[in-house]
Amino acid sequence: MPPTTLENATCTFCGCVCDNIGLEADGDRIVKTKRACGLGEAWFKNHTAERLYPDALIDGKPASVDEAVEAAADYLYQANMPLVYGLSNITCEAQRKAVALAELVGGVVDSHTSL
Amino acid sequence: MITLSLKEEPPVPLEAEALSPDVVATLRYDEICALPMFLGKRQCRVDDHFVVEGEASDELEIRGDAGRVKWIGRGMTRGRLRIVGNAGMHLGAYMKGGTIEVTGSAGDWAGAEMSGGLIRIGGNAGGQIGAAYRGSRTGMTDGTILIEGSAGLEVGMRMKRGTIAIKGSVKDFAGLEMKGGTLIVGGAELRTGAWMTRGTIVSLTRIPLLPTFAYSGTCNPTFLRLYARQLGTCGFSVPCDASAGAYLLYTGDTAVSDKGEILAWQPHAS
Amino acid sequence: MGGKVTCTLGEVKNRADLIIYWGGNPADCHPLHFSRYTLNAKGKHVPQGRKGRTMVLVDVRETPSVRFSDIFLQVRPGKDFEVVTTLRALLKNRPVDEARVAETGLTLEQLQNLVDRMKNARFGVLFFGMGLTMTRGKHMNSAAVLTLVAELNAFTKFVSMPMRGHGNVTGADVVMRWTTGFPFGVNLSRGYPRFNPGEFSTIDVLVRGDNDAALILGADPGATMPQPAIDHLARIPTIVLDPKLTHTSRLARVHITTATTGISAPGTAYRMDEIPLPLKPILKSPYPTDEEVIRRIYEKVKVKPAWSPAAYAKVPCA
Amino acid sequence: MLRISGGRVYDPANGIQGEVKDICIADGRIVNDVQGAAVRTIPASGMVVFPGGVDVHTHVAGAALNFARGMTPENHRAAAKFIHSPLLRAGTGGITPTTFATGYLYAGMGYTTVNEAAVPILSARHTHEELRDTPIVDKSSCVLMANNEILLDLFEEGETERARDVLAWLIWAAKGYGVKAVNPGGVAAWKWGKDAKVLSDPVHGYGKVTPAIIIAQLAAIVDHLRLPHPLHIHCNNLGVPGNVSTTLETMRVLEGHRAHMAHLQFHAYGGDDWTTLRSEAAAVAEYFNAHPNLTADAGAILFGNSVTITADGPWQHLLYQLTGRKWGNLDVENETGCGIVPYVYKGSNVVNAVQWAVGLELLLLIDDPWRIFLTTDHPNGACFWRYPEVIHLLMDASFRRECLRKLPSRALKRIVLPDVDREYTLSEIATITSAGPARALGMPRKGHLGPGADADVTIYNESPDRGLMFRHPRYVLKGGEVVVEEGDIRKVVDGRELIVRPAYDENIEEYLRPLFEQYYTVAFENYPVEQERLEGADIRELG
Repeated sequence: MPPTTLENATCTFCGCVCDNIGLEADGDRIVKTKRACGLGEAWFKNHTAERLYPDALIDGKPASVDEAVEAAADYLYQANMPLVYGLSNITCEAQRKAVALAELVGGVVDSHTSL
Repeated sequence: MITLSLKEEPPVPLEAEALSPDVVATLRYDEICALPMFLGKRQCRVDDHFVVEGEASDELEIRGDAGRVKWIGRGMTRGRLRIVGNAGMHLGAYMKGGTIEVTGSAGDWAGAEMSGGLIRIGGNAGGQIGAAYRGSRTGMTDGTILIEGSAGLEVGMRMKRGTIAIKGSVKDFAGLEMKGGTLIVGGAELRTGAWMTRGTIVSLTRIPLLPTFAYSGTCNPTFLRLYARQLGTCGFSVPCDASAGAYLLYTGDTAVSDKGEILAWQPHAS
Repeated sequence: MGGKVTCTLGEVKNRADLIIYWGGNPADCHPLHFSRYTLNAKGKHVPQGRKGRTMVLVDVRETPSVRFSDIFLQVRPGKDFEVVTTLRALLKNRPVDEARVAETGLTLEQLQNLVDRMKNARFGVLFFGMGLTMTRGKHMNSAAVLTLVAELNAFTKFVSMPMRGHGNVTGADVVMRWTTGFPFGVNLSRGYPRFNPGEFSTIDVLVRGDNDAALILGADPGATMPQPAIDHLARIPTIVLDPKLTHTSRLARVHITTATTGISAPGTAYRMDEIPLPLKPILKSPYPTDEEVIRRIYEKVKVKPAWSPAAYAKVPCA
Repeated sequence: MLRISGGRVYDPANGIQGEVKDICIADGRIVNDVQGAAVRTIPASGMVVFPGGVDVHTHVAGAALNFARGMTPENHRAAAKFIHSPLLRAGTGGITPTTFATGYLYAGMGYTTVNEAAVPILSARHTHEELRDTPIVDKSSCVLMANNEILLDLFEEGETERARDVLAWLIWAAKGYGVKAVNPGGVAAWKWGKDAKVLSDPVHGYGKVTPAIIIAQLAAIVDHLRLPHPLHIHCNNLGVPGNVSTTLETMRVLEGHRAHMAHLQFHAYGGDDWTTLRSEAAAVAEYFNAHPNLTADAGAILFGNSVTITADGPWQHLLYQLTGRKWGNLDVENETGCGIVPYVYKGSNVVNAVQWAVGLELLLLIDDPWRIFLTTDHPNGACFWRYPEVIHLLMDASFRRECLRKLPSRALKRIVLPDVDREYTLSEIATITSAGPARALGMPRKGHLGPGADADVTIYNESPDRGLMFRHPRYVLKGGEVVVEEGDIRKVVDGRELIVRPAYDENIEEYLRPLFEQYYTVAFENYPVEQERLEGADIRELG
């Protein structure tokens, strides 16, 4: 696969959220970064698009995403007091959906801010 | 009298603001059994979790470890609420009158933003006792809270009037942004009286102080004698005998005011 | 009663002549902060860059950030609140107890000098980090610096800003505020949002064992939280969505691998000054995005009978 | 297809004033007639039919409002709760409602279009994200320009033409609809802790540029670009005793141009200080009546809790010092700023009492309802969901007198309201809440019930209690769908965004890019809001 490049990419490693990063990818890896700091470079290079992990695990055993989604939905639905936590390393779009889900399952929703 | 005996400790917090003398005073047995509560997100009935006895009374007794039962006595205005065991968070929050007695311990926010009545806690209490809820300008505006044991953070935060007396020690930020009233503690950790503008904090032992409190001499104020007499009847002893010692008076918090007072008892060297 | 006086980072770049970092180590943790936004940036009204600015660092220990600073004030651990409260009094020329000031590790003279610098700045900024917000006093330490900075505006232009860590934690605050009214720790179990830090904040909920299921997104509490909290996560059904198998994944009942935010998942992230920026993925992940997985879980729950009574019973209450 | 049958129709744009008439709807629009079995009929006899409300000036989304939400948890605790249901999202109402609640509250009151009046370009992406989560109502937004330093620098250098291209580019970058000027030059000066109080004095940091120049230039550019909405201006010296002279001077500067004067109530004060503050509504109205180039909205205040949110930073610092309460301030690089201070208007306070009267006086003394619109500058003067209270006051002089009796007598000497007997008619109410603002916003499909209009219709049970009548519409239709019935939300539709794409010279980007790299902290390419983000937006291209 030929390398692809991206200018003005946004780094979400730290709160600086630098948005002037140059990236060069080869296949399923980022091979070169421009204007990123050491932390940012490691962030970009360490997250590949390789299939390193199973799609999903249920009780430690590989499962399909469909099965895992079903199991997750059941657990959250059954719970009296579910907790939705984290939200820091996901997009705002995912955060919006997470709040909607927390509402639907009647739970607590919280981020790293509360630490 | 109505008694509610907790069947077992709820698996998640149970929100039970219906459990107050005002609500049950006029209810029949079956109506009390059917009162709504919330176990997490699920609405349930009082008799799902409690064995109910009695009806139509403004004396309510709750038995068992209700440490996970929140909002008991919320906003109550009259009657007697006795908890034989522990009580969860927000006990007697927004309370206006009547009496609450807990033989065990109580969670955070007991008596938060209360405006009258008496809360007695036999064991320890959590933080934010008699405090203002987040963002509110004013905590308790009247009434009395007596605690036999110790208490947590931010006790009496933004309180304006009323009395809190705690035999044991409290954690940081007792009397935070206090605007009036009296807070009596056995001892305290750090930052007592931080940003207080008015009111009086009395400690029965020496406590660490912020740099923004100025030493203003010793005293044995008259008003304390009145408090001592009154609290004495409840088993709280507040020293006020000039022959035994004196209070060191500090004023502050100079970051915001010089009208707040911290009094720390110092017995005479014997 | 305090509040919050802040700005976007470009204001700092274009104007700040006094930059204070408190309880943080930007040289290591936010490496490009100095060059892009603050100290070394050449700004519209600070064309000379570094030479036009003074940097003060306040921290409990010497870090690599010290060598960037003009003035380093080493405060004793756990004494930040005392120092800031003292500064508030000095700002108003109110008396403070010199001996108790000295217990903070800083002298009255040092603090008076800092107050004078702050008052005389043309445009001052105070960045505060986790060394302030996660040590004894926590939210009150933040409140203290926010209030100090608000009060400084009676003398000059001064702003403050938290040095937020984790990528899009700021976005989480922003999104929760517009959807629920509150920035974090929101309980929706009664069908509407409620907020009470200490009661609904995750560590407290977990340590007390108040929840009976958990969905963990973009976080690894299994690696960072106190042991009782981790034990509780292992006890209850925990579900993790993450691009990697995390510590939490290992104790969870369900793990779903997702595409990495900003690398293979598109969307929006907020910078620490609440400026939203687009995320443009360069790699195509074999895994679905968090957004998609959450949507699928949502849809699965949505078709189940509503757990909420159509209208909540009005609970009788005094 | 739908027929609203037998209602008394108030459609001022089409000259219909209370005629009994059917309104027909097909495919989300008003049509002349509908036939056949598939037609649903809403029997509306004995009811009053209005075009859906249009709010010309409100603050419902974006960084500033969201900042305010975070600052005031105590308000949300006390606010109306919006409980999650299979149809509705959870939320809180109150002074700064959550986005979902905002949509439900506006629709519940019969309003179907809102104009968010203050959008910084740098955080416009955020505003649009919130507007996307604001259901039912259609939305437009005004972009903050009067303290944009790139524009100010061009005005300083006399580069009018280039400024025109920059402004047009910025509107499209923000995916905005109109141009807003807030305290021209004053917010730029606030970045140095200063203000701009005199229209003819150079702005702090500039040699030539004055607030008057900024106002005149922006108004000329807006007219030149033929933006549908005229320059939307928040004058200098908001809220300050004696500011009437600044307001009148601003209006004089605007002669020969279209302009919309925002929240005029806050700009119509006489007196020298807080103790001598008095109403100058009569003087403002007199000038305004004689100058048809202007429209205005009231910015009325009502007694009770509010949160003041404005790009006017210096005013907010003053208010913080006056109230000693919380203060939020957020300066946005090169563009604008905003301040946030919670405030309580009290009937017993002479200043607040005068302010209350001024808002009503302007609405009553400005004689053309097509040029003055109902707003409270939400949430500054009062929450938008309290508009029915203002309508009641406008329609009922005896109720007004009753309220006046409760004011301190010292206030009565400083206002003219006791001498005003005018009562609004239903047709005039339809004008100030819908037809007028739609026309001022330049939205030809809004604010009327003629063929081709969007089928946004509000149907009221007629009641002598006007407050009650306007608080609880019997039906509200948005785009032909019945969204509210008997006070309950019955259906949630997505509102769409209205945006404008003015023409500009594409080469302007080559001028902007280097400036951008120097002054801003985000990449030039990441600055404009991506068009794909605004799904289903209604984009008007201007040639």
